[in-house]
Amino acid sequence: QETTLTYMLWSTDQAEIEAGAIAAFEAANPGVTVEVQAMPPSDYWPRVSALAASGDLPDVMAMSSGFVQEWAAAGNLMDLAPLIGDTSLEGYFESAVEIGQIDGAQVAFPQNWVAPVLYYNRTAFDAAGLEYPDADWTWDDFRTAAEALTIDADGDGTPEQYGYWVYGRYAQTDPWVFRNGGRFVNEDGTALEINDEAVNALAFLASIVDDGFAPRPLELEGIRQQDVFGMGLAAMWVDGSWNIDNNRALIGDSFEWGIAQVPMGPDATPETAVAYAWADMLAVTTDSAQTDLAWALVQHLTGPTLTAADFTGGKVPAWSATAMSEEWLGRGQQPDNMELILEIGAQPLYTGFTPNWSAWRGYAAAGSGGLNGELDEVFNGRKSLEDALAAATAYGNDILSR
Amino acid sequence: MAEVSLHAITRRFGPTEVLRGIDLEIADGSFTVIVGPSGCGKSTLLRILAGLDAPTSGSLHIAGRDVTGLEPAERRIAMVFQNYSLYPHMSVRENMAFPLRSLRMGRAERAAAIDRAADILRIGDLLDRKPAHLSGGQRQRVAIGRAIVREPSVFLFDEPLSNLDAALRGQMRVELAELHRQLGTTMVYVTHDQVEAMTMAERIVVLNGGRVEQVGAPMDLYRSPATRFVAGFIGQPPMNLLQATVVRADVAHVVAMIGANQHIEAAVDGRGLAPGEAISIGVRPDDLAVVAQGGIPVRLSVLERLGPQTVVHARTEGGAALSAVVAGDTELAPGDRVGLFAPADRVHVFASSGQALPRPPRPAL
Amino acid sequence: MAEVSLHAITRRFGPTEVLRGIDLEIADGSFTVIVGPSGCGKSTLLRILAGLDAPTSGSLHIAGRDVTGLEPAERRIAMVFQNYSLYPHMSVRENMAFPLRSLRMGRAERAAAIDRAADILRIGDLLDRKPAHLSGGQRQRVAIGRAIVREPSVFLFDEPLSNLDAALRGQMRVELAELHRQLGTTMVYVTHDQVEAMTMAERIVVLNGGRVEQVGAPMDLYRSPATRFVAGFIGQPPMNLLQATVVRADVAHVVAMIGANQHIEAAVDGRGLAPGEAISIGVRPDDLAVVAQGGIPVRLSVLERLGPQTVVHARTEGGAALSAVVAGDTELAPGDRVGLFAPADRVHVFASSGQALPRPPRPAL
Amino acid sequence: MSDTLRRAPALIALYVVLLAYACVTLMPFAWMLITSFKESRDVFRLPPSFVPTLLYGPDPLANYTEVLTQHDFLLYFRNSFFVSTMAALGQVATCALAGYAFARMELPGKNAIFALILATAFVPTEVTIIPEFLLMRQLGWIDSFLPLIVPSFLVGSFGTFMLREYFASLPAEYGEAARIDGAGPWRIFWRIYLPLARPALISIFVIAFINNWDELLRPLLYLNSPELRTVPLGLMRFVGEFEAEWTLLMAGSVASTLPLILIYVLGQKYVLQGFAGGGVKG
Amino acid sequence: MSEIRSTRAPGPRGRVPISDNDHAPARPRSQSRWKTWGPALLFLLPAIVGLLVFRLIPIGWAFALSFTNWRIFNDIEWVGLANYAHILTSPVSREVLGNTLWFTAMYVPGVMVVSVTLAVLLNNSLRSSAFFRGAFFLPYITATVAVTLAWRWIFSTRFGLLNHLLAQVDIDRIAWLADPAWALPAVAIVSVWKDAGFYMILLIAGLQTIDPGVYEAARIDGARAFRRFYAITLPLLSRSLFFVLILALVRSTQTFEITYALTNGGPNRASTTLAFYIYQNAFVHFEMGYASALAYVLCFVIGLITLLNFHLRRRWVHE
Ligand SMILES: Nc1ncnc2c1ncn2[C@@H]1O[C@H](COP(=O)(O)OP(=O)(O)OP(=O)(O)O)[C@@H](O)[C@H]1O
Ligand SMILES: Nc1ncnc2c1ncn2[C@@H]1O[C@H](COP(=O)(O)OP(=O)(O)OP(=O)(O)O)[C@@H](O)[C@H]1O
Ligand SMILES: O=P(O)(O)OC[C@H](O)CO
Ligand SMILES: [Mg+2]
Ligand SMILES: [Mg+2]
Repeated sequence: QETTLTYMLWSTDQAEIEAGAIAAFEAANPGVTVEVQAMPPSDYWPRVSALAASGDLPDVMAMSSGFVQEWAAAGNLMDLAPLIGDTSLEGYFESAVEIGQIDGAQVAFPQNWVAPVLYYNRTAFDAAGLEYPDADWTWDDFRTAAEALTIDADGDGTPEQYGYWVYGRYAQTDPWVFRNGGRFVNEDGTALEINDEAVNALAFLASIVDDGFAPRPLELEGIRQQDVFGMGLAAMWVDGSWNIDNNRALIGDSFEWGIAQVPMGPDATPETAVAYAWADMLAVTTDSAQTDLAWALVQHLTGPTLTAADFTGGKVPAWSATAMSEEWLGRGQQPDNMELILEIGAQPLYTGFTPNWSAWRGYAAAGSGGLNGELDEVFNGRKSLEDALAAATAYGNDILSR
Repeated sequence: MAEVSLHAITRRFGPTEVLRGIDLEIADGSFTVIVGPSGCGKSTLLRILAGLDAPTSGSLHIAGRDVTGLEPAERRIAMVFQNYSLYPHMSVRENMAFPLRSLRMGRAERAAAIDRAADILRIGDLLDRKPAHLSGGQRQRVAIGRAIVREPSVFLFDEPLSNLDAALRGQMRVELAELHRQLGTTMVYVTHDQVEAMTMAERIVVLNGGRVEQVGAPMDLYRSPATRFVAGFIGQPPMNLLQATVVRADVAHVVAMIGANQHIEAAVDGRGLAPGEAISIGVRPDDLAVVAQGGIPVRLSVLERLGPQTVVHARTEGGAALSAVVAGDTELAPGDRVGLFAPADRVHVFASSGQALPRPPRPAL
Repeated sequence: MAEVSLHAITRRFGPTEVLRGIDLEIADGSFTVIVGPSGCGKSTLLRILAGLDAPTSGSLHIAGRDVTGLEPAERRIAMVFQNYSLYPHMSVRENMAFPLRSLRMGRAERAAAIDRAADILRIGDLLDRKPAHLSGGQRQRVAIGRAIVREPSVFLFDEPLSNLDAALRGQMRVELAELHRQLGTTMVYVTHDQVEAMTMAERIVVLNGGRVEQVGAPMDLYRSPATRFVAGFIGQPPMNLLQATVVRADVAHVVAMIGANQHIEAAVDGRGLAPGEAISIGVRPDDLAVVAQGGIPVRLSVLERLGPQTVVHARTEGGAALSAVVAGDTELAPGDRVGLFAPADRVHVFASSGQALPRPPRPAL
Repeated sequence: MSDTLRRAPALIALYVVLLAYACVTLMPFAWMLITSFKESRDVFRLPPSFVPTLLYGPDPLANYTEVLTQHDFLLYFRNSFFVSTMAALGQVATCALAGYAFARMELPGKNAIFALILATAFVPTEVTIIPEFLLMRQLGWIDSFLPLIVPSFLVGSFGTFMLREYFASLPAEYGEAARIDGAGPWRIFWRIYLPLARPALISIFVIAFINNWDELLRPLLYLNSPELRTVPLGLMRFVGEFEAEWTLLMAGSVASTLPLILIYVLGQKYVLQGFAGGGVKG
Repeated sequence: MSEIRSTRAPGPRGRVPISDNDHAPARPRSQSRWKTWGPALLFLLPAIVGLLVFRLIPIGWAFALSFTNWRIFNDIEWVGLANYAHILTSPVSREVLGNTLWFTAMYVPGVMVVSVTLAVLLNNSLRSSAFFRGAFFLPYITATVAVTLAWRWIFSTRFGLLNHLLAQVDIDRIAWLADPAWALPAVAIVSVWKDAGFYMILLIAGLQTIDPGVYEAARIDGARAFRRFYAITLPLLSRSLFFVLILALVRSTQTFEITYALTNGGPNRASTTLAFYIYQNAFVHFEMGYASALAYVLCFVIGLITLLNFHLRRRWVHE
């Protein structure tokens, strides 16, 4: 008989991409109609929250790593384990699947995952006579390169090209912290406890800015932060791999660029220097009345159905075969070393997400506050790191304790 | 068929009693003017007649029917407002059609009624204009037109001419009087302008402080005001009123003193008065003659030359203002010292209560 | 010290010429009334005098000084507006202090000036009220008070009485005339009410269609109107004006025909007229006597009994309206047929151009 | 003012000030307009450029054609137009009835009701919207235009306030004349006072239309079906997960402003009169 | 009947008590009361239904929620006054409250001065005035998000138009959106820019009710333009000014769209005002209970300010 599956996601682009796959799903399941609703993330969360409040959640919803804990805790997400049963999950990146497990329940299932990388401007490196960053790069190597890449050709005191570009956002700073063995929160994620490794990592970044090898964020206010590297204003940059698309569009062939892993910190051992990555997931909600069908849709949208072309930029398909296809690796396009992201995914991962992460970390429409806002103060030279972290800790713990 | 009678009508607004018991009979087909100073309750009374307001107590009959509790529309009355209250968004024709629609009159019948009224008021060529494009006089006529189409049995007018300029007011007065002759319908007309009352009324009702002061034909009120208030209110220029003290009084005469040593004599029945009593003396300006010798000595202050007559304003030695009317132009000039003389049978006397003293009884020969 | 003279003043608003060349001399200390129908340009002229508006061409002198381009404040004039234009948010005292502050007058001096003015106008007890809590007449007085505190050399009044009711208007007329006597300042007073013009003016300027029709003392204009327009405009009730054709005309007489076979004779110099020519005949209502036999036969329509006089409205057989003034009350009644007779030396004749024909030259004995 | 205006230097100064401020008000709009005629990659060029590059290309209206044809914007415009018109009309109707009753009719406790209508406007939408959402769900109105239309149909504090003042400023005599002419309460309202309040009604319509046209939060929460989307929802499609399609967003925004400009220009004359007669008094 | 009275009846408008007993005529009671009340009730019915259903129910609901820790997708838990207590003790909410007051202190006078100036300049019969009115009203009707992006470009530190202009007069670059001292003023500038045209229209409407004769009288009385403005225009416009003041106050405490698109409340909360904080809590953190409590604190503040204004009204508003 006729049934309708509802499916909501936070990207209209993604909805268009998936249209074919959905049609295929409908064709394979006669009588089933999939109703798709897509909207930008700032609208998505209020919307699904309201639906959660009224018990009208869609059968399948996109779920972010940052929110999955809260949503699971509120009992909105169905444990997929019984549905999975003995189905083999071999084709998926294991660590990505694990991100959707909370207290042993598989509350969400990855569709793709992303990781922060170090973008670097090869043309600028060549001009400065520097070696490209590699896995052995130390923070000192990084500093030396940043200094050499900072060029004020007209001598007006404002470099036309900075060595590096950073501001307080999670994707820009936290890779450094985690790669130095640093942690913001305690083991069970119930309180902020910023350890020394984290402090050292942040101090290192602050010193790069203070030394003038990176612009103060306030200098570049008004330019979208993800355009700074592409515009050639900075020769290195750390941010999520999802920015690869934007870089491609912006840079075109005006210079050569590549990606590298964020250098391991001096305080870290290979064991503590975890990689930072997280996944965009799909979840079956507890409001769904047709969980089998919903799970089928989740499988369909996360498995081999989607092709490499369906994943924008540096989003890595959770289905590893797709990820390892030539097409996804994007041969002939910049960067020419996409497999680096897959290497990151093979490492032990750490996300650092807690309930209310968006509030204490400073994310989305609260992005100017929390730890994010405090770090901006540091990078803008208005606050000492110590004061900033103390304030962020107090604020974060207030949130986590409520 | 449409006499109006009011019985013990009172109206209170919160603590203030605006009408204090009005008894009034208005004859069928008469033109009655209710006149009085601003705030005396004229409009309130008219609105009660119209049914726009209800009396606090008392009852009201129109054409013998008790209408006290009825809606305005059920009373067969029409009303013309001071500011015309034409519906500004409707053409003249639509304005006049409005009350007819309420009567559920047919289209053809309506058109005929409007044409008839337009004919009477000579506004046939204005029917498609909006009120904003009419002059004051034309608006006035349209307002009357809207009232007469319904063929009411009583017309109520609330100061309908006070927004017009002097010349137009004069003209409309005559037109209204002619209209009344033509229609023969009962008309109740409210104004604070005694000239209108005098010139238009068959009967005048003088209202003061929520009470009826006097009812009568215009010239009766003019010649024999019942109270000091009526005396001062009716007549233009107003009656000269002077403070005085009784010197002598008998059945046919009162001699009174105004100012230092200045006596004046009035032919009234002064039996109620005692020497030394404070009274008011009243003389109409047109009863005062300017004389070179005798009379009350005054000094002229202002002369108003109107053409057919001149109004002479003067002050007595005591500083009291007096005015006199002189026919035609005059050689007199401000500053001139002359006397003003009034024959005793034209001098009015008012007791301190305000009541007029009657003329002496005809000598029983 | 403050005569006002206007030379060839014109004012155009877009395509329409509102003032068409005004030459006028206003004597120092005089009370001049500018009168004319609505829209004739009176206010425009006054505003040009005040400096609120500028002439399109021409020049203006006050007290010998060319003020054509000066700001109002630099002209030593004061103005009283039709709707008073009191500052609604200020007390009476503040209203009167306002112009004094502009003069940077000290506090004590200011208080003294205000008290003086308040004294003259008897508004001493109103000083702390706001305009909204004043009656019409009181507002009027305050507006005048605000004008006199500054001791201007010329007062300008734009229809200051037209918002008052009849009784108050009569009273304020006299007060203004007295004020003029008291202050002796030049006053220019604009009105469309010819009664005000007649009663208050020393000199009247009749304006019509942006041109001066006639200038003169009130009784001169009344007795010898220079044009048909002035004749119809000045005088209340207005002059009766009838269409007529010349029957005979010579140096001392014009005989004209009004209606079928009805002749009327006027003692004017009719040398310019030819028999058969169309003219207008004018007779003032107070020059018409009601006669039982002879005269123009009419049928009475409305009688307005004012007390000292009665205005008789009548229609000729041809349907023309005529009115006459009868002294005192009368026994006449609507519907009566009587004759109306005018002595030839009171009959005016106007050529088709509107110009009045002069009275015949004194016979050279 | 007229005296100042008579003098040329003052007039020039006035125009200088006005033109300067006009630049300030128009500049951001001009930027939107220019951006809507650019190619995506020109948007973030440094230094910023004022050149609407598309205008020199073969397809100057590329962004607009894409917005209007490829993104169903004509449908969104129809929806927005329907929703805004209905909501504004409803608001005009309710506010007119209520404003009239508050100004001219008698009912015990009406002032308390009026005060409540005004006071409730002070509570921020963000906190009432979720309870409102739950309410709408109870009513079964989700995924229809009803939640967008009915609430503003039924309550409008500003409009009620303004119309109350406006009706109070109209002479009572019209109503009395009409009563004498035999008209009942409805006919007096409908045939006499309502036509007279036209400027106020139009200004409330204009303001309500603008506000409803811009509404994002409610459509977002209440509408599911793509065929019900309104213009602001449509515009949000250009704000992606990582990227905004600026040129399309700007073209869409400019296009979505045009109806409002039109409404304003048509209603301008009445808006001033309406406010002057209504709550706003000198 | 009380409000249907002659225009000439004295007494300030609206002061007449509504209670019917005072002056209602003595009529047969029950029947005729319903004759007058019935239609009134029918006329008010839509508004009353709307008020009850779509205003009072959600408002009451939200008030109840302010005593819970509801997170929308969570179960509801009663926490008593904890939310309110937290608001009063938390340094963050104190900072946010301070920002709100500072924003109000900039926005309200700013928007009043600009809109009064524009209104006065445009309250004439110049033919071009209609154009300027339209141009000044335009910001009010352009989509906030889109136009705020333009402002981001204008405020940009290094490549922004504003700093470029300031450089012409030798003023150093200001990091408008990233400097805690300037971010809130920048939000205020855009807010003033956006709303001034609307208030301008209200004020022009107010100005048009002033009798032009009063200005002529003032000119005759020797008052120059400036004195006419402060001695005549301002006091006579005070009713409108009061109305605009209240609107502006309420709006100043409720704007969040511009903050959202311009500074996102930053840098580090420097431009986070209460309304934006409520939005964050409600729709980013989904702390609906806490957001509701914040909203009622906001209502309390607005209410207080409004009452204060009504109290002071007599001092400067001329009826
Ligand atoms: N609706 C009302 N509420 C309270 N008082 C009223 C009302 N209507 C009239 N009054 C008062 O009743 C008194 C009489 O008013 P009314 O309008 O009848 O006077 P009026 O004689 O018509 O005066 P005018 O000549 O000025 O029109 C006035 O003092 C007025 O203030
Ligand atoms: N500012 C203006 N713009 C255009 N026309 C004007 C202006 N002021 C006056 N007029 C026109 O000039 C003519 C004369 O106007 P003015 O006000 O001087 O007449 P008035 O004699 O004072 O009339 P009233 O007795 O009605 O006051 C009128 O036709 C009027 O329409
Ligand atoms: O931080 P944003 O908004 O760029 O989004 C990153 C996504 O959440 C990746 O899952
Ligand atoms: Mg009255
Ligand atoms: Mg005039």
